[in-house]
Amino acid sequence: MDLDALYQEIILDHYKNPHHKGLREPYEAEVHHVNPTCGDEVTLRVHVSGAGEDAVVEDVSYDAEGCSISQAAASVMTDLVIGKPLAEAMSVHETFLALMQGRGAVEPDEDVLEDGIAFAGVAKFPARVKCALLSWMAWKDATSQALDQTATPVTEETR
Amino acid sequence: MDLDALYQEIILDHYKNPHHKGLREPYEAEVHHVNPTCGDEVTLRVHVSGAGEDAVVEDVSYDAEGCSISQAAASVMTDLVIGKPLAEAMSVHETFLALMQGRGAVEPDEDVLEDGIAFAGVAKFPARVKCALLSWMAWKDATSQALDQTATPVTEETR
Amino acid sequence: MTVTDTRHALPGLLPGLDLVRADFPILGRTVAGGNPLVYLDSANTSQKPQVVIDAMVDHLERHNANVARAMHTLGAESTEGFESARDKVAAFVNAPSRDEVVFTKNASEAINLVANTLAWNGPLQVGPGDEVLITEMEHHSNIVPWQLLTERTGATLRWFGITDDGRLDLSDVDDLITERTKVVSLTWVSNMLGTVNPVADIARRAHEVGAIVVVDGAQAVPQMPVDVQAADIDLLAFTGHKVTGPTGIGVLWGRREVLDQLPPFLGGGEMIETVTMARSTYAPVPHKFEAGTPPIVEAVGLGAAVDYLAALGMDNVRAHEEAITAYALQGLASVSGLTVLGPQRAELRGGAISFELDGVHPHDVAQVLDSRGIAVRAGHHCAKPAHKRFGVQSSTRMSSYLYTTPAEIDALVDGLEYTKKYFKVS
Amino acid sequence: MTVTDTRHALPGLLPGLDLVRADFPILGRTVAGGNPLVYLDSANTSQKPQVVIDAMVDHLERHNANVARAMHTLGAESTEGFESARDKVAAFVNAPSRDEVVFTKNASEAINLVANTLAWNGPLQVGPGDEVLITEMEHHSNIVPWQLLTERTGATLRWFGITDDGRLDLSDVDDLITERTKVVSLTWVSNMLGTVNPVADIARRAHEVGAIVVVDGAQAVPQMPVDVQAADIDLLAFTGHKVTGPTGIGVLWGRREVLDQLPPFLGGGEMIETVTMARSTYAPVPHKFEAGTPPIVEAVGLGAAVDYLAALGMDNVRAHEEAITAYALQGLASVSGLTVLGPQRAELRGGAISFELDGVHPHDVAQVLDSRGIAVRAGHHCAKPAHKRFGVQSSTRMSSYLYTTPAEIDALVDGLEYTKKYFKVS
Ligand SMILES: Cc1ncc(COP(=O)(O)O)c(C=O)c1O
Ligand SMILES: Cc1ncc(COP(=O)(O)O)c(C=O)c1O
Repeated sequence: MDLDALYQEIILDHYKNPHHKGLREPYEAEVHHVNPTCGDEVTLRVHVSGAGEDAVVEDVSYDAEGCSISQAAASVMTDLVIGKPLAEAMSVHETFLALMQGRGAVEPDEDVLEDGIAFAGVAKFPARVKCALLSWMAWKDATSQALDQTATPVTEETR
Repeated sequence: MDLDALYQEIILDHYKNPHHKGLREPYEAEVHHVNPTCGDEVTLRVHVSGAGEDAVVEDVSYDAEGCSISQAAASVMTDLVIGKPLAEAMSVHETFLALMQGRGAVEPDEDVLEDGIAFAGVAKFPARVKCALLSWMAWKDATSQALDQTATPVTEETR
Repeated sequence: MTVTDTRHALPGLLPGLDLVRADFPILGRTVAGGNPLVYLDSANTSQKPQVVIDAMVDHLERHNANVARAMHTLGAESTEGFESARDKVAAFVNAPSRDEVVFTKNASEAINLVANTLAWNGPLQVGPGDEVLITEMEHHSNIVPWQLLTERTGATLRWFGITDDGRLDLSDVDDLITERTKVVSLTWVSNMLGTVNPVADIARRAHEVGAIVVVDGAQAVPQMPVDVQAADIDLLAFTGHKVTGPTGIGVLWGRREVLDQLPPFLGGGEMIETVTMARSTYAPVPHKFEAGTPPIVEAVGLGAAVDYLAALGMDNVRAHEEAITAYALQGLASVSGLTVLGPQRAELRGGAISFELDGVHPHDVAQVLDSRGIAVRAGHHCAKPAHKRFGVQSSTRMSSYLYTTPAEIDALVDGLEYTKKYFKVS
Repeated sequence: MTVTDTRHALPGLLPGLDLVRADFPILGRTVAGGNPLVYLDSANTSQKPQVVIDAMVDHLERHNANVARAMHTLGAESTEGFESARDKVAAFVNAPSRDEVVFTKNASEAINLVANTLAWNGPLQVGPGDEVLITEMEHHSNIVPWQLLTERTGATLRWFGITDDGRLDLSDVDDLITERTKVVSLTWVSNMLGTVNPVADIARRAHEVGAIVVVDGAQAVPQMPVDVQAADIDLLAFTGHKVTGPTGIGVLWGRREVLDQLPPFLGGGEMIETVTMARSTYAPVPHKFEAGTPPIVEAVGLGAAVDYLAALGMDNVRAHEEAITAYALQGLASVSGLTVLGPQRAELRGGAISFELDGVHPHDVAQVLDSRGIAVRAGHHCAKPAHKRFGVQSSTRMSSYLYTTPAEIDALVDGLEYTKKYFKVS
């Protein structure tokens, strides 16, 4: 079992010094997600501006309790989505998801995933994939709730 | 599998020409028993006279549907208990029960069981033991109900 | 002539039947003083191929651990074995999503899960004035749960009758399927009469009035291709031990919208999202309905079993059953005093054939056959109402499966003639 | 030093421990690139001795048939295997009658059977004003069923708290056990804290007010002699896979008077006396509670498992667990930054030890240990409320069993030191 493939330096760095941590205002939606198997938890808020094709991820703030993988994943995620047009952020999410579900067979794209490529090793540890995805799932859920709340009707494509 | 050990001539005779069959009056109790696995059924009435140590099995009448073993067992049972003091009939019942549950290791006593010894072979066929006991169980149940109905208190020993 | 003799090359038999039989260790057994086993009780439970047994042994000897909760190597291997069985089962019945496959302990629990939870508060709750519709040809496992539900909630239980030739009597369908009907639950293939029911037609009618459609697939899934999407039903129950898998596992497939609307059934580990002493929230399906340690080694066995069936091809299995059933109906017709219950044409039925033999009680028939190594079932086959409909208390049932040979049917027919002689009926 | 090294000859260890280990094929496995398996997750599920696996294989290859209903040779053999498992289990917990042993799918179903049926009409029915009493140290499987029952019937759920040293807080027993208490349900041994509870004392108090006493024996039955008559309880639940048996089977033992008073749970084949379309009557216990095809091959495996344990002697198993637990508590105490949750003395506890390691999340502890072949569990162990009581979200748990060696505990302690180094906590 190659432990270092899982616990890359980048992951341990984000774990020790998480980015964008803490709950902030303003936000349109807050969600609380749990990993039922281990109890890891995340409370996450999103602040989205604009709507439809113009929607932008203004901020993602969170409070989380969990293992190194889940903590680091939350930190890397915020780096990757904050400030991006929503459509682009969603596409990064898809790329990360594909990497995680690839059982180690997917080559990570550093241009898209930046520090996220450090999670390539996690894909080989099925039990830990959920840890890496916890905050991403929370973000997706919160974003969809935030969009539901905006007055402008949301097109199917952006959801 | 020794089929003839199971289907003794005596059994087949009782099956073809059952004794004491049909429901008769008078009776103090009637019961309906079913073998849940196969659906075999017996409706059985008992007529008991006297009480306590003087109780006598005056009549046992029945209507039954089922396999050769269950039919023959009902017929043999009536031969064995009708006209006997209840305590003695119960003791015959115990002897028959012991034979049936002996997995073929119990020597049958012809003096007590008469035609009932033909069932010795049944004890080696666990699936058929229930067939042989269906009417005996019904008789025991009906008798206990009959005794409950008699005004004279029933002592523990006779039940 | 041995029971594996292939001189009878009926059209439709599985290619390489001898090799298929060699997959099943028990078929090499002798019983009753040296007679080869003629196993004609597969509707009761099927035999297991070596590949299923080996998968279970490999799991127990090398990968055993609890699932989901364990994050060590064995836990990951065990979880992989368990969850990939869910994928296989989903594919086997063409479920749109693996998450719609719930593992239960048997088909009975799968049906009870639905009937029990419909009693509780929720969008599908059944109450006074509501009706549950079943049929007179159901196995007790698809009758008693609905009796309990309707008795306990004040709803009404109704049922389709059976025609003289053993098919569902649909003449009063308009009276039976109404706005009051909340649930229609019926068997796809009868375990007593063999009848194959027009499930898709009934589902369509039921959906017109907004009822949910539960199908007992315990006999159908083993012997014919089953596609839950094509049949457009809502819930399907079946059982591992009849599809060459082990006991201790059953399957409830359900459309996600329906499963999501049912409240929890059993509470406990694995079915929760979070628990406090005051209240709990529940995991999404399928886990919501899988409280406690699931049947892990059983799922591994079931996965191997449906793989085995898929490799044979369910169309081929169905063709084999139909060929054997036709041959058996023919053979049984040659026995005087024998009456087959249910449809007389093989293409209308599955591989279970119940019959009466004049003058010999089914127990005695089964006993004599057993002395010749032939295993059939005698009794009411957990279908008392269907027996009552035909005025019989019990019957003898032969049931074939993918390993059954025509020579085994011959052995049965010979055995029945011998039975008549033994009991001195002409 | 290998993990089977016997240089540590602790008093109390099972005699012939090497030979005992040789009974378990999986213990010969290596994991994680050649490390011998150090399996310290037995409270989650136990490993299986060869004799259990062989009994199951023999059943599947030679005796497989459905039970009770089948009257042929295989059916008789299978029924014999299944029903003799009931005898063995009854003897194992000293049940007064074999008929009081109900086979379920796991411990969770056994508890749910009771909680679910108490909602329905019957002499023991629970309703508004009634109270159900549990404890804060229960496994979710002994919490959620009672939440569902009390929510659905309007009854009230109450619970014993936990003391700082991890024992039941009985200080408010007079307030908790009252005339309103209808059911007291508690675990005999905690799967998280290891605590052994004074079940007999609590049962006595509960019986004084006429409550029924349900005991979750999932952790107790595997590791100590259990005598249901001596403890004077009413119902006991446990699970096959933790007593060296297979998954897919659990046990509900109940006093006959209590079982007789509970209405049916699942409806279906085998649990009936007679069925008409209009109504059904039910078979006596245990069959009343065993709808559908039971876990047959699983019962055969469970029978072999309790025979195996009985041959080792449950007093010896308990002595072994106590010796290993004492040794482990000592070893863990040597790891700085490590805090054990629950009682600190081996004689007060079972073989599950949950702990925290400062600065490293349990997932990460388990992962690093796994890379050295050591299998432990990380998470809430299906005991969220007990974790919350101690202000922790999750913990790491090592759990030993009859095959655990002191050298395996040494490997764990070494692994924990390595973990601290890996995560750079001193
Ligand atoms: C104390 C306790 N109760 C109940 C259970 C549930 O057992 P099962 O998962 O086999 O239903 C467990 C084990 O998971 C347990 O440790
Ligand atoms: C039609 C039908 N439904 C339900 C069942 C019940 O299956 P199980 O006993 O595995 O629960 C059976 C088999 O016994 C069956 O034939």
